[in-house]
Amino acid sequence: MIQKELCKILSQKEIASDIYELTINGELVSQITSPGQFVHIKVSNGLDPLLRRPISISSYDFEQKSLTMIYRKDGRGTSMLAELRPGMFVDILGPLGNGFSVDEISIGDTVLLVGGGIGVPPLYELSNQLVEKGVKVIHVLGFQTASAVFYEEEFLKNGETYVTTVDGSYGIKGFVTDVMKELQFDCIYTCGPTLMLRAIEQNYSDKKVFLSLEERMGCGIGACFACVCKKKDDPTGVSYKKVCSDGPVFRAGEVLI
Amino acid sequence: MIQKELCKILSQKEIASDIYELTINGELVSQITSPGQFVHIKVSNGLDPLLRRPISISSYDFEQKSLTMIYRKDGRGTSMLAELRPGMFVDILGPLGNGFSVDEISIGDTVLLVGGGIGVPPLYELSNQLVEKGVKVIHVLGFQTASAVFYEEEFLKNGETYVTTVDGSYGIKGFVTDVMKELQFDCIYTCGPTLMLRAIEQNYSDKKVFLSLEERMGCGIGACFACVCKKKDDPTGVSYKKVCSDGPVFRAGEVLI
Amino acid sequence: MNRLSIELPGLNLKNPIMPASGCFGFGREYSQFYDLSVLGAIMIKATTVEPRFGNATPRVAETSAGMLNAIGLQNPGLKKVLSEELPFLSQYDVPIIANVAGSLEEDYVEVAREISKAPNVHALELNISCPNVKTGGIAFGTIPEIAKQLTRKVKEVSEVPVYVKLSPNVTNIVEMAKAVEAGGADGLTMINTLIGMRLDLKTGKPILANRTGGLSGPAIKPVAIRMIHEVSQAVEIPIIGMGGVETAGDVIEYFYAGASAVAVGTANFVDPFVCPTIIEELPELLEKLGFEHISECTGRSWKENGQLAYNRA
Amino acid sequence: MNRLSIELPGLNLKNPIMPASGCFGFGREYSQFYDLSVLGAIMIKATTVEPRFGNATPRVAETSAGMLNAIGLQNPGLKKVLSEELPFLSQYDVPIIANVAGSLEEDYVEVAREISKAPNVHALELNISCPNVKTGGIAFGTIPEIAKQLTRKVKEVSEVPVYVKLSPNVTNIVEMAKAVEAGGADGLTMINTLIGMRLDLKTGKPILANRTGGLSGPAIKPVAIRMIHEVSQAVEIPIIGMGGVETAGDVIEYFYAGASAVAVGTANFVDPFVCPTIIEELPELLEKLGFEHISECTGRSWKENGQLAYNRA
Ligand SMILES: Cc1cc2nc3c(=O)[nH]c(=O)nc-3n(C[C@H](O)[C@H](O)[C@H](O)COP(=O)(O)OP(=O)(O)OC[C@H]3O[C@@H](n4cnc5c(N)ncnc54)[C@H](O)[C@@H]3O)c2cc1C
Ligand SMILES: Cc1cc2nc3c(=O)[nH]c(=O)nc-3n(C[C@H](O)[C@H](O)[C@H](O)COP(=O)(O)OP(=O)(O)OC[C@H]3O[C@@H](n4cnc5c(N)ncnc54)[C@H](O)[C@@H]3O)c2cc1C
Ligand SMILES: Cc1cc2nc3c(=O)[nH]c(=O)nc-3n(C[C@H](O)[C@H](O)[C@H](O)COP(=O)(O)O)c2cc1C
Ligand SMILES: Cc1cc2nc3c(=O)[nH]c(=O)nc-3n(C[C@H](O)[C@H](O)[C@H](O)COP(=O)(O)O)c2cc1C
Ligand code: FES
Ligand code: FES
Repeated sequence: MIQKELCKILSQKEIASDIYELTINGELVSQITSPGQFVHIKVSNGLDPLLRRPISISSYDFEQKSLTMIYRKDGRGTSMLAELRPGMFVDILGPLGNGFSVDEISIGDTVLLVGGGIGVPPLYELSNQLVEKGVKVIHVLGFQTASAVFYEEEFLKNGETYVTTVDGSYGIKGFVTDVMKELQFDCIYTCGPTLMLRAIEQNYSDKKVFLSLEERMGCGIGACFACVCKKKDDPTGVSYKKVCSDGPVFRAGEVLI
Repeated sequence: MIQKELCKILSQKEIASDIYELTINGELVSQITSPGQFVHIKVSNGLDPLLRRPISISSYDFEQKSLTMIYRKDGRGTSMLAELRPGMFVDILGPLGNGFSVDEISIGDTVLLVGGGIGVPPLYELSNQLVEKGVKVIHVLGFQTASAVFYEEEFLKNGETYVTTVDGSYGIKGFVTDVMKELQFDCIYTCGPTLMLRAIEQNYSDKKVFLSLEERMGCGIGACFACVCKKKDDPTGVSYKKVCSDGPVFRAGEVLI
Repeated sequence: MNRLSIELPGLNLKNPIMPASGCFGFGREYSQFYDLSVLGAIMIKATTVEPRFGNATPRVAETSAGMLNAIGLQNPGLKKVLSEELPFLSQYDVPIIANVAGSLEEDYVEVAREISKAPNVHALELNISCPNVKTGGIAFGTIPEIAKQLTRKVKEVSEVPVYVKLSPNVTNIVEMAKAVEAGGADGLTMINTLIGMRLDLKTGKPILANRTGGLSGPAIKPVAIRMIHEVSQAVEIPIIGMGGVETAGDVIEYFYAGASAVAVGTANFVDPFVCPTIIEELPELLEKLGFEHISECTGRSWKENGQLAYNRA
Repeated sequence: MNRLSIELPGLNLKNPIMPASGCFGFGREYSQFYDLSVLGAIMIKATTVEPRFGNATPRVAETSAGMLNAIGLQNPGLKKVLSEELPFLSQYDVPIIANVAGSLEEDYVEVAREISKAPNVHALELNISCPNVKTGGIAFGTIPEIAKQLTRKVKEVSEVPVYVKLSPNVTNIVEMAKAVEAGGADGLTMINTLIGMRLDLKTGKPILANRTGGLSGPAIKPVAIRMIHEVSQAVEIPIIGMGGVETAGDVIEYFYAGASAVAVGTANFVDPFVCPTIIEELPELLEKLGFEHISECTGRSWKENGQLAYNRA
C-alpha cells in the first residue's frame, strides 16, 4: 500500500560533491516490496516548488523503519531538500513502483550491477539482497569525475567493484560499457542515463537485463499519464507502460528507451 | 537610508492570542529616525508568499541594534513568520516611512496615545520617547476581547492606561472613543482601524491629531503607487500622498481617510 | 443537514468537489487511497473514439506555483472506457462526468452518443479547449460559432446534460460562454489550462517534447476567478470552476466568483488526499464564515444577496 | 569584452536588463539603493497627457507566485514628466524608454510627439495593453487593425523608435504582433499583465477596488515564454521580454525564447537590488553555459544556430 506520511529525518550528509545521503524514519518503510522502488517527496510545505520529486530508495531497514536515499542537489527542489536537517519532517509518498526482481536469480549465478551517476543508489539495496541470497555480484559504477564518486566502499563489501570516471580522475578512465566487455556474468541490473541503458540493451540482447528508467513525473502513482513509454513490440501503436507504476524497472525489450 | 538586510531573530513569542512579539538584530536599526516607522519583511526565501509584509516597529534599541515588532498571525505570510525561531535569519527592508514627530510636543503637554488592536504596537516606542522627553502620556488601547489584549503593563509603566474591549471581557466595555470623551489632553497620536481613525479625526478637529494609516503595499518605498491616498484639500483631483513613503503617519486633515 | 449538497443539471451532488479531468485517470489509482464514493462527482480523463497514445515525453514541466502538461489526450478509446473503466467506477456511489474529445465534429458526436448511455455517466464535459493536440480541440475552443455548432450537435445525441469546458486562451471569454449557451449547453466548466512553455537552461530547448503545454495549478487561479466572475454574470447556466484549487478556502473563492461546484486538478498530484480533505474541511469553514449552505456563496462577489435558482439541493 | 551589450533600434544598451514600466516609478526611489547608470535602460511609468490619480485602493493583491495590480495609470502628466522626471533621470548614463498611454488616439499621439523630444528618451513603449483602465488601453491591445493604426499614427510623430507593448489577453498574439509590425513598430515589448481577480474570503468581494487587476510575477512566466517563442518566429523586429523575471537564469530563458532584452517588474518590489544583481550574475552564467555573448542566446529554442542580425552590439 502506498502511504503519504510526514517522515522524520534521521540523518542527512553530503557524501560526494553535491551528492547527499538522506535517511528518514516512517511507517511507510514497512510497505517496501523490492529494491529499486522509489518515493515521491514534497520538499517544502508551500507552493515553491509545487510538485513532488521522485527519488529512489537506496537502502532500507524494516526494523528501524528507516530508508535511505541518495540524491544529487541540482535544481530548486533538491537544493531545498539538501537544506533539511535531522529532526525535521518531510512529506513522503511511497513506496512507489515496481523494483528489481531478485526471485529470478539462482544461487550461484553471477550478476552484474551497472550504475551510472545518480543511477547508482537503487543498486545498493539490490546488491545487499542478492549477496544475502548467496548470489555473486559484480559492480560497475560510472561517474563523471572523482569528486562525484560515492559508495565505492559500501559496494566493495558486497563484491568486486569497478569504478569508472569519464575524465579519468578516479578509477578507470571511460564508460561502464568499456569495463563490462571484460567481464563474465549471467544477468545485468542497471540504472543510469538513457544513453547508457540503450547501449547496454543493445550490446547484451542475449542476456537477461533489467533496466530502471527515469521520466518526468506528475502524480507518481499512474494517474496522470506523464511518464509513459511505448512498448517495444508496438512502436507506432498505442500500447504503453507507465514508468511510475509499471516501472521504474523493466525487462530489456519490454519498452522503447 | 533604507537597507535590505538578513537580520537575526533574537526572540519570538506569542504574547496574546495569535499576537506575536518578534525581536531582531540588524545594522538597519541604526537608520531608524522616529517611532512609527515600519519595516517590510520577506517571510520566506522562495516565492511563497511572493510579496513582503509591512510591520510597524514597536520599539528599538540603538545600542543592541535590535528592534521589536508585534504582529497578528493572520494570513499566509504572518503565519509563516510566526514559525521562525531565534537564531534564524529574516530578510528585512527598512526602516521605511515617516513616523510620529515628537518634536512638536512641549514638556508639560498631555498627549493621548490611542491604539486599536494591531495598531497599538507603534505607539509603544512613541510613548517611551515622549515620557523620556518629560511629556505626560495617557494611553487608550482598544481590543476585541480579553485574549487579544497585550502590552498593558508596558504602557502602564509610562502613564495612565485605559484598556477597552468590544465585548467587555476585559477592562472597559466599548470603544476607545467612549473613553476619550472623559479625558483632557492637548494632542492625539493614533493608530488602528480606519473607522476608529475617522471617528477621532471628526471628533477632535480642534486638536492636533497624528494618524498612522495602513494600506496594501507593493514596493513599500514609493515606487509602485499601490498605497496612495487623496489629499483632503483636493478630494476629486490628482493630488496624493503615499502611505509607504510620505506616511504612514499623517496629520489629521492632510489626507482623506 | 448537508451543507454541501448541490443540484446541477444531471448531477445530484452530495458535495460540490470533484477531481478534474485528466488529473485522476479513471479513478483506479486514487481508489487505493480512499473510497471514491466520498466525492461529489468524478470527471474522467478525456475519451476519444479511437485509443490514443498522446505526445512524446517529457510531458510535464514544473513552473512557479504551477505545471505544464502536454499529455496529448492519451486514452484507451471509447470502447475500452465503456467496457472497462466505467464499469470499474460503477462500484462507487458517485456520478461520472465524461470528458469528451476528438479531432472532428463527428468524433465528438460519436463519443457523446455512446458514452452518454453508460448508466453511471450523468453528464458530459465537452473538451473543446485542449491546448495539446494539433487538430481539433483548440479551434473549437476559440471560435464562438464553431463552439456553438459543436455544442448543438452533441446536445442532439447526448442522453445526459452537456457541460462545455472553456479555454482561457481567448480575448473574450464571455462571448465564448454565450455562444455555447446559445448552442444548448446545460452548464460550463472552466477553465482549462493556459498555453505556456518552459525552456531548459542547459539545452535552450523546450522541456516538453510537445514544446508548449497547458499551465495549471495555483498560478492560474486569479485568471480563472476573473473569468468565472465575468461569465457567471452573463449566462444563466451553472459553472463548475477549476484552476489551482488546493484548499477549502479556494473552493469558497470560486463560489463567490460564481461557480456552483469546483474541480480539483493538479493538487491531486501533490496530495492524493486533497479532495476528501477539502470535503471534510468545508463545513467548518462555512460555519466560520456564517453560511448555512455552500450554495449561499455562489456569485457573492457580484450579487447583493440571494441564491441562484438551480443550485440548492 | 562586454558580453552583455545589445544594440536595438534607438537603444545602445550596455546590458539588456531594464526595470519594467510601472514597477520603478521614475527611478527616484531606486536611486537610493544603487547607481541607476548600471542599468541597460529604464522603462518609466506610463505617461498620459493629463495628470491622473488612478484607481481607488486597494490597488494590489497577492496571488500564488504573482500579484495583481490595478494602479490605473496614475502619473503626474506629460508636462511634469518632461519638466521634472526626465531631467532628474538625465543625471544618469542610461537610456530611457518612455511608456506612452492614453484613452484616445490623439492622447497617445500627443504624448509620443512631446516625450520623444526629450534628450534622454531613446525609445517609446506604446502601452496599448493596460488592463486597468476603462477606456482606451485594452481595446487598442486586442484588435489588430486598431493597434496597427495607432502604431502608424504614433510612428508619424515620434522622433525615436517605437516599441509596442502587447497584451497577453488575446486569442492570437502573433496576429497582434504582425499588425503592429505592419504599422511600423520598431520593436515589441511583451508581455503586459494577464487579467485576474482575487476575492476576499471574509467579505466575498474583490480585494481590489477596481475588482480586476493585472497579474504579474513568476506565475505568468510560462505564458510569456510561449508567446515570445511564437512571436519571435513570426516577426522581424526585436522583442524586449518580461513577465516574472527574477534571476539571471530567467533572463537566459527569455533570450532562448526569442527576446533580445529583458525587463524586470514585480521582482523589484521583492528585492530592490534585483536588477544590479542579475546584471552582475549574467556574465558568469553565460560562461557556464558556454556563450561568449548574450546575443547568442536569442531564439535558441527555435533556431538551429546563429544570431539575429540586429542584436549584437
Ligand atoms: C523513478 C525515479 C527515480 C529517481 N531516483 C533518483 C535518485 O535516487 N537520486 C537522484 O539524485 N535523482 C533521482 N531521480 C531524478 C530526480 O527525480 C531529479 O533529479 C529531481 O526530480 C530533480 O529535481 P530538482 O528540484 O533538482 O530539479 P528542477 O529542475 O527544479 O525540477 C523541475 C521538475 O523537473 C523534474 N525533473 C528534473 N530532472 C528530472 C529527472 N532527471 N528525472 C525526473 N524528473 C526530473 C522535477 O521532478 C520537477 O518536477 C529519479 C527520478 C525518477 C523518475
Ligand atoms: C504601515 C503598516 C504597518 C503595519 N504594522 C503592523 C503591525 O505592527 N502589526 C501587524 O500585525 N500588522 C501590521 N500591519 C498589517 C500587516 O501588514 C498585515 O496584517 C499583513 O501584511 C498581512 O499579511 P498576511 O500574510 O497575514 O495576510 P495575507 O492575506 O496572506 O496577505 C496577502 C497580501 O495582502 C496584504 N495585506 C493583508 N492585510 C493587510 C493589511 N491589513 N494591511 C496591509 N496589507 C495587508 C499583505 O501584505 C499581502 O501582500 C501593518 C500594515 C501597514 C501598511
Ligand atoms: C496532467 C493533466 C492532464 C489533463 N488532461 C485533461 C483532459 O484530458 N481533459 C480536460 O478537459 N482537461 C484536462 N486537464 C485540465 C484540467 O482538467 C483542469 O482544467 C486544469 O488543470 C486546471 O485545474 P488545476 O489547476 O486544478 O489543475 C488536464 C490537466 C493536467 C494537469
Ligand atoms: C504595479 C505595477 C504597475 C504597472 N504599471 C505599468 C504601466 O504603467 N505601464 C505598462 O506598460 N505596464 C505596467 N505594468 C506591467 C509591467 O511593466 C510588466 O509588463 C508586467 O508586470 C510583467 O512583468 P513582471 O512579471 O516582471 O512584473 C505594471 C506592473 C505592475 C506590477
Ligand atoms: S507520473 Fe503520473 S502516471 Fe506516472
Ligand atoms: S507601496 Fe509602492 S508606492 Fe507605496
